[in-house]
Amino acid sequence: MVSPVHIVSIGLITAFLLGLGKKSQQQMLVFVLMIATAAMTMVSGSWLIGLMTGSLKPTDVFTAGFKPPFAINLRMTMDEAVLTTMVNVFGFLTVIYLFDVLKKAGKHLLSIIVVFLIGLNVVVMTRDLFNLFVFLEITSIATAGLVIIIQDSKSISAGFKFLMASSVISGILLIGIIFAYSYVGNLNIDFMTNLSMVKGGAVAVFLVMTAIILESKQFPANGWALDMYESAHPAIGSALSAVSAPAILFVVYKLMPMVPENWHPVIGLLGLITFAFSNFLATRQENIRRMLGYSSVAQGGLMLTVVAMSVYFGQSFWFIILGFLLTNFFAKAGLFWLNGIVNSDDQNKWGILRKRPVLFFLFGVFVVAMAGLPPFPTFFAKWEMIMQLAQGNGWGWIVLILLGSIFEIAFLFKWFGRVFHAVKDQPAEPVIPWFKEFPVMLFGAGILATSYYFIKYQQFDNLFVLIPLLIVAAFVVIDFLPAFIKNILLIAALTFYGYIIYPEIKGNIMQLVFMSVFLVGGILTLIPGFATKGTRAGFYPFAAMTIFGLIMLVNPGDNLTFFMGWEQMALGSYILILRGKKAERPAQQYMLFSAGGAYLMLAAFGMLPHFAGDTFFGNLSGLIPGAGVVFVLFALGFMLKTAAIGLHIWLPGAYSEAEDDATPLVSGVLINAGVLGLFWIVTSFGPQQLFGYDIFQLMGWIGAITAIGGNMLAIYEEDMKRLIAYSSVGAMGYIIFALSMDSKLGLLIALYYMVLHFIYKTMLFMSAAGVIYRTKTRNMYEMGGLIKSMPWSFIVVLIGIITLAGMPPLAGFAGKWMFYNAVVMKGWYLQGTMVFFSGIVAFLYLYKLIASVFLGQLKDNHRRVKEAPFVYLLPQFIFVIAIMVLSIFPQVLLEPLATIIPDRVPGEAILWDGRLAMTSFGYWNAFAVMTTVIVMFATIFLWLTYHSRKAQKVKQFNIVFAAERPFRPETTHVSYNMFAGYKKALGWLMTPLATQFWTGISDWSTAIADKVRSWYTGNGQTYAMHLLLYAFVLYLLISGGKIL
Amino acid sequence: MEKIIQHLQGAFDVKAVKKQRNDLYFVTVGKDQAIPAVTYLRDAEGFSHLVMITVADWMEKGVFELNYIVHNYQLHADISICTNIDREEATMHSAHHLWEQAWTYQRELKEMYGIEFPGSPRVDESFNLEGWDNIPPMRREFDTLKYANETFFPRPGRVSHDPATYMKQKLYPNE
Amino acid sequence: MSIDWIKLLFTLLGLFIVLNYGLLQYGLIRRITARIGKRIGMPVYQPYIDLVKNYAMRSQITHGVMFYLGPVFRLVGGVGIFMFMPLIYGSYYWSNYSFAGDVILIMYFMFFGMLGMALGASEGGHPYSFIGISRGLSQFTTVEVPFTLAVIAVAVQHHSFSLTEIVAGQQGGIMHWNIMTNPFAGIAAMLAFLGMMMASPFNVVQAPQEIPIGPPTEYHGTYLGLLQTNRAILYVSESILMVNLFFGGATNWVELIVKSFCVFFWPVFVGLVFPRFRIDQSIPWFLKIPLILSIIGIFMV
Amino acid sequence: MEDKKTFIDPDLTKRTVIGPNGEDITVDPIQDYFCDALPKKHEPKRAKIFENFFNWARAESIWVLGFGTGCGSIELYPLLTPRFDAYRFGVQMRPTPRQANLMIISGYLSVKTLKRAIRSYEQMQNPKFVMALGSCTINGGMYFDSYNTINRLDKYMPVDVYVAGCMPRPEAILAGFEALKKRIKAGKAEGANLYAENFETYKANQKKIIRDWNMPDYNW
Repeated sequence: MVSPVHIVSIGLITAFLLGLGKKSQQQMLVFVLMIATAAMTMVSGSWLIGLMTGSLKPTDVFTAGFKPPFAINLRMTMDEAVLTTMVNVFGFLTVIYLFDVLKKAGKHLLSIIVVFLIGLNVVVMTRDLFNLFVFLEITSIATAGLVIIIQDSKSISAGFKFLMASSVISGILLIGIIFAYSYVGNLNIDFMTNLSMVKGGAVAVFLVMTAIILESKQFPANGWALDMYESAHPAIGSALSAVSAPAILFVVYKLMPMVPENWHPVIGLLGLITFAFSNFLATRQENIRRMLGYSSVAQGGLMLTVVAMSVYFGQSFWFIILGFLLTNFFAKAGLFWLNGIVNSDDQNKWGILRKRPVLFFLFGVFVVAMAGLPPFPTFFAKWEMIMQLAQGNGWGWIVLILLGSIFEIAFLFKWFGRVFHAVKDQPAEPVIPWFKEFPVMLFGAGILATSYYFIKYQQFDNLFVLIPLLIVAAFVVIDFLPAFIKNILLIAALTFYGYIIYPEIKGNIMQLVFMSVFLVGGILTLIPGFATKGTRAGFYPFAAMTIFGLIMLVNPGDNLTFFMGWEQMALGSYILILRGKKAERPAQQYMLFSAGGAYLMLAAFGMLPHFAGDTFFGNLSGLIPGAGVVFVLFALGFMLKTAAIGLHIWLPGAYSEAEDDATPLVSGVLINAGVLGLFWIVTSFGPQQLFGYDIFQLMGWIGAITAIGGNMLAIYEEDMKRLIAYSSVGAMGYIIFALSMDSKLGLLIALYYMVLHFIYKTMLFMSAAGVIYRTKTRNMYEMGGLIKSMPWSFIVVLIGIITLAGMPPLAGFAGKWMFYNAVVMKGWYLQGTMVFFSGIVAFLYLYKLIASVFLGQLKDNHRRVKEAPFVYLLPQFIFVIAIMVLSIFPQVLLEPLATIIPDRVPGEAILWDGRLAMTSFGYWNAFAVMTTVIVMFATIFLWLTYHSRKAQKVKQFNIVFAAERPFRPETTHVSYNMFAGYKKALGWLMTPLATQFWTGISDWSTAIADKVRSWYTGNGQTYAMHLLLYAFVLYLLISGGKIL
Repeated sequence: MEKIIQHLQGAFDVKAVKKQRNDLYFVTVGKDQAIPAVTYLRDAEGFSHLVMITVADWMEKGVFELNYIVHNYQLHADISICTNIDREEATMHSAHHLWEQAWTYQRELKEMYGIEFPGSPRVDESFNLEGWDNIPPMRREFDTLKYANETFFPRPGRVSHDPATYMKQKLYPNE
Repeated sequence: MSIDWIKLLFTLLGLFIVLNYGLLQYGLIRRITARIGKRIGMPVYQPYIDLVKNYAMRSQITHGVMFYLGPVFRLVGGVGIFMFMPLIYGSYYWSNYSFAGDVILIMYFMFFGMLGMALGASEGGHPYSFIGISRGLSQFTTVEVPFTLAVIAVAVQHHSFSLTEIVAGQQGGIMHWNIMTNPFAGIAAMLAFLGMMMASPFNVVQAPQEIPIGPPTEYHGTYLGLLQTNRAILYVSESILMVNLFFGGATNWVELIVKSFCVFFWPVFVGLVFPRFRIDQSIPWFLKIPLILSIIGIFMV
Repeated sequence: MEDKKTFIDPDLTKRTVIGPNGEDITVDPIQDYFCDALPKKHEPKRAKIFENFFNWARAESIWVLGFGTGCGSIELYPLLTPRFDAYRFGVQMRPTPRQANLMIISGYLSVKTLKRAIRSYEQMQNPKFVMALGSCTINGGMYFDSYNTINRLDKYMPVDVYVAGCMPRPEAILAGFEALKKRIKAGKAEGANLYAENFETYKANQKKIIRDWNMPDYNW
């Protein structure tokens, strides 16, 4: 078996060979280098495989024949194997990637690369402190050499700053080593574990540790590193971020044993601070390379934390660290390389990636992986980490992590959205040589493979997690097919999935209801997709992702699956929204808000075990005392999704800017996820107190205010889709209110309205989509009189609004009726009346919607408009039929729903006697009402038709116009600002407090970020002083002011 | 008041000045000096209000006499700048740049007398008479009775009386 | 479900009675209004003639299907309210199809008529229709708030949404009437009633002399006939609703007619005394005194 | 005297607009905005008894279109005052021609107003009646030689009742109502049908004096 020392020896030999080579043979030399790196990879790779399979034992290599501590020894165990393999593979790929650069550059550069690799390898493997120091120095010098391969002033100054910094650091390190030697008498790490016990040894440990920590570029003493990232060639940047940072961290890991226990938290905290703050600063960063630099630093900090707390994390340490390490390795390197390919730090220039689907896809993968969304390793690692920390009540740590993560998501997805919408007119087809694409693709494959193994490792329920993920992956693969084929495939897949899932959940009506809402909703909302031409690239994978994410929510498994589904759904819908034309900002908002909600939930999941042990939050006993905080966190998380007032500002933009036929999916269907969550926590936690105040009471008010606010805002919208979106806010408020009543009837109303809202809102959005599809406008005042040309859509909207308004005899009235009973039983008169008021306010915008679009004066340019396509109408009419059935036989839905509600919930339930629904307040018979109304209607209608059978049909301008005649349809159609009087009277209710608040937050944070960034002056001396200050502060922190 | 008239006489060649009352003068100037005179009165003498623009049709002289009557709020006095324009090619400078409302008068004059006001906005649109396609009805050569008889079906047997004599023979037949 | 034909017969009879009563009442009101204006006024039976005249119009025009359906919706709304309202307390046959929970049903049937009318009128495409409707709906939103609170108060007081039971709870002398037992709710409801009847202070919806007659500008002939029929039925039904809710219902026709007539008179008198509110005046008005009163009323029970 | 001009109305000329899918759409206002059907004669009910009953109803509920022309309109308002109180006779004012039965041309009618009057008259529904006040509508009265007031109303729309006078006082107008009622009850007030039958004649007369006829032939 090849001894690991040969990694070094190969390197050295190559270096010599390169030295011999002539300038003319540059290209040949590059190939030599390639082979060498390949060989080094082989060696470490063989060890890796060997150790994995167990055919090899971990070994030490003794250089001078003596045993340590009298000689330097290189160790090769699993850890080293992994790291060296990473290093060497990376080296190999870097050489390939830099092929063109290396061909031109002198041969010294080649040898620098070799030296760099050797240095890292040894740094990883060596167990000798001084040897470590030496090779750290070698690496630093090599790094400096690499940084300045771009011969511009920026990079040179950066390299110089780096040298200054590393000299300071190495000074500290050297002193530390000297102390250590003087105390222990040898330099082998394994013999120093008790160093801190020795009197004064602590100082030595402190110095060594400080040096290494500084080397790992912790905030805020890392200005030099950032400048380096910013100015160095992307490939070098990737090397720094992907391999040298892990190597340093591994050194930390190696040294941890000799660090006293009580220092661990301090170091960990330092890492977290770095994580949080670097991400925070990155949010303001426009320059890509610097942004990536910040992000690398942040990841380094996170990993430092993990390493520092390795003892604490116990056996889940490996899982966590690998998750972060590998993601950072693949994704960060990939992003840097892409930066090299795009060859610009201007975010808008990245539009050329849109021309290369594969590269763009990988770009997306890397971004998502960095952001820690499923199904990528960071997601699981982060989850595990939070869980572990929560067990130790490390709330402050969790807060830091979550803050950092949300900032991370903020800038990553700002970038992604910008690139997604970047102007297409780029310098035509970019020529990208294979040796630049190849490494990126390889790493893309790498990260996908890693995440596959991580998911395998989790041992999810295959049916609910693995199959969906595979289907999504399949749709990624077949994305080149034409749209209608994919549409058929996806619908088929969903149908088949429903077929196989049905027996699983037959027993559980709760699941059945939600599953059918999600599945049926998914299928029906896909049908209009048949009207779109072309391949519609990138739509179906994420539609599938969204729907299956929703489906994951339904299964009763563990919290992780739920959370994973939640995140997937968020991600998928984010992309769906982002696809809209003007959707960049709305989508960004949506992502931020849903991420915020998700992290609140994550924290809640962390806290949950303290109250409920390790059970799924959905099926708790229902009586968890004193879990108020958890409940509030959950509630906030879900109410973000249901857009409760104040948290609603993302909704209108997101819903209205999404593609017209995707809107029903992301609104009507998706929003129910929030309802599902709320229903679960309400039923499974039971009444909760927060500071002695009943949370349900609070939620009730929130719901009422949301209902009014949403509807009020809807009145003044001129944009069709925004109007409907706001009305969703209103409906959600209604549901929140009903849930918070926490009575049998209330929960029943909530569920009933969930289904009903799903039906009519999807319906309305679809017919809106149909109208927009034909008229190419969303402003209602530009339409009018469309009833003549699209009668079917009109009927759908009519049914929809009658249901929404809850008028008898249609199904909506059932909800209203139960609502009154529930309110009166509960005794929440004021809130109840507010909700009722909102219900009447709904009339205003409903009337505006139907009247100014379908009635009134037909506009000139819509004279030839045809009825919406059949594929739009078909699902709508399926919904209409559903509504009709529910209107005549509400019990078919209400009775099963009633069985979902657990018995512990107080309050009386509805009794059914045939078609008669009874409460103690009264009873009501949908069937009777329906028949009566139909009979009356028919009678009067016939009477009228008999009477005016000879009526003369007239056209739109045959109206009495004060003895004049109308001039233009535009001047005769009253639609714009229809409710001016209402605005004059109650407009003050609509002051956009929420928007002001959130804009305030964002402005404020950006301002702070700007202030903090000014700390990085870009001046070498200042940086050096930062380092010393840092060391000093660290000393104070650790020693608490005493002599160690 | 006298002073103002003298100023006018100094500034423009005034053909005739007719004193109606102490606070109402009729000053006749040449066609091209009418508008400058009005402008002068408005800007220099504070006659800030355009009372009206009216015209008298002197068929015998073959002229239209335009009157621009302006009012001074301080003096409570009016001055009418009169000018004669040829009846055949009746054209006058527009005054709408002085007073917004002037173009309404001019539009009316165009319709009723066929006086052209080049540059006056909307001057060609019909004002009172929608779709009038005859010679302008206020010109005295237009025979309105003839026109009415051949346009609106006159009811046969309609007679007109001189009110005085008719009343006399109705009320006091025996006088 | 088995249909009780006799009851159906009685219901239709009741409908007929109410229709005539409504027409006469309207004529009478007009007559009284005239008297207040020192006029003699139209004959009491004038509404009948108008109705016949409108149904007898020879020619008609239509703007489209929804224009057609508007009056139908409206009349269904009116008749529906009547159908689900118990007329005479204690009489099986005169209680129409009123089953418990009907207060809610009735309140929502008002919307039914309104919405239908709104849509029909707007297909006429007349700007005044749009303006009138937008005003009407705006005003209606705030009218309903105090009214609903009052109704809820009554319902809570009698622990039922059933008019029959609410009436039953008020039997036995004037002191048991809800207007006495819960005056705040009663007054609030009566104030809201003004808005519901769209009489003078709050008649900006139809606003004669301003937007000629608002929504029904385009309606004529049979359509108008239907609307008039509806008005006759609806106004009476609404006043009967008030009677049932707050004035102890009625045990026989005479009592019913007397009471409902008095109730109906309240908006008429107010209308004769007060000038018209603008829409942005009337909306806040309902959210002030009536709302406060109704809130007090709801917390009194 | 120059030759006949042609009058073009910018709102009624053909225009081309761009449809949502970029197609050109030509709009001919008169064709597309207005119904071009001509009025039909509506036969009275076969059964005399019904017709008489309906006629009685029509006579007893006369809804007047609030349309005032000339000086006479000022004489209408006293009708509603306590002194004359036309309500007694079932006379009511309606603001919209759709619902009105009776059109009162109250005094001289200039050509410009005639156009509006015709439009409103045609928007009223059959049966509809016309009552003309004052000598101006009968024979032009003191405006007999004016260049833009008509002389005889009955050339332009079928008049049921003329009320002479300059102006007729409210009492006279009330008498006019009575006369009209008699006429209606006698079934002679078939103005609408008359108008439909001699439509061409009326139209010709109207178009003769309304030179810029910028509306469809019949305003439904």
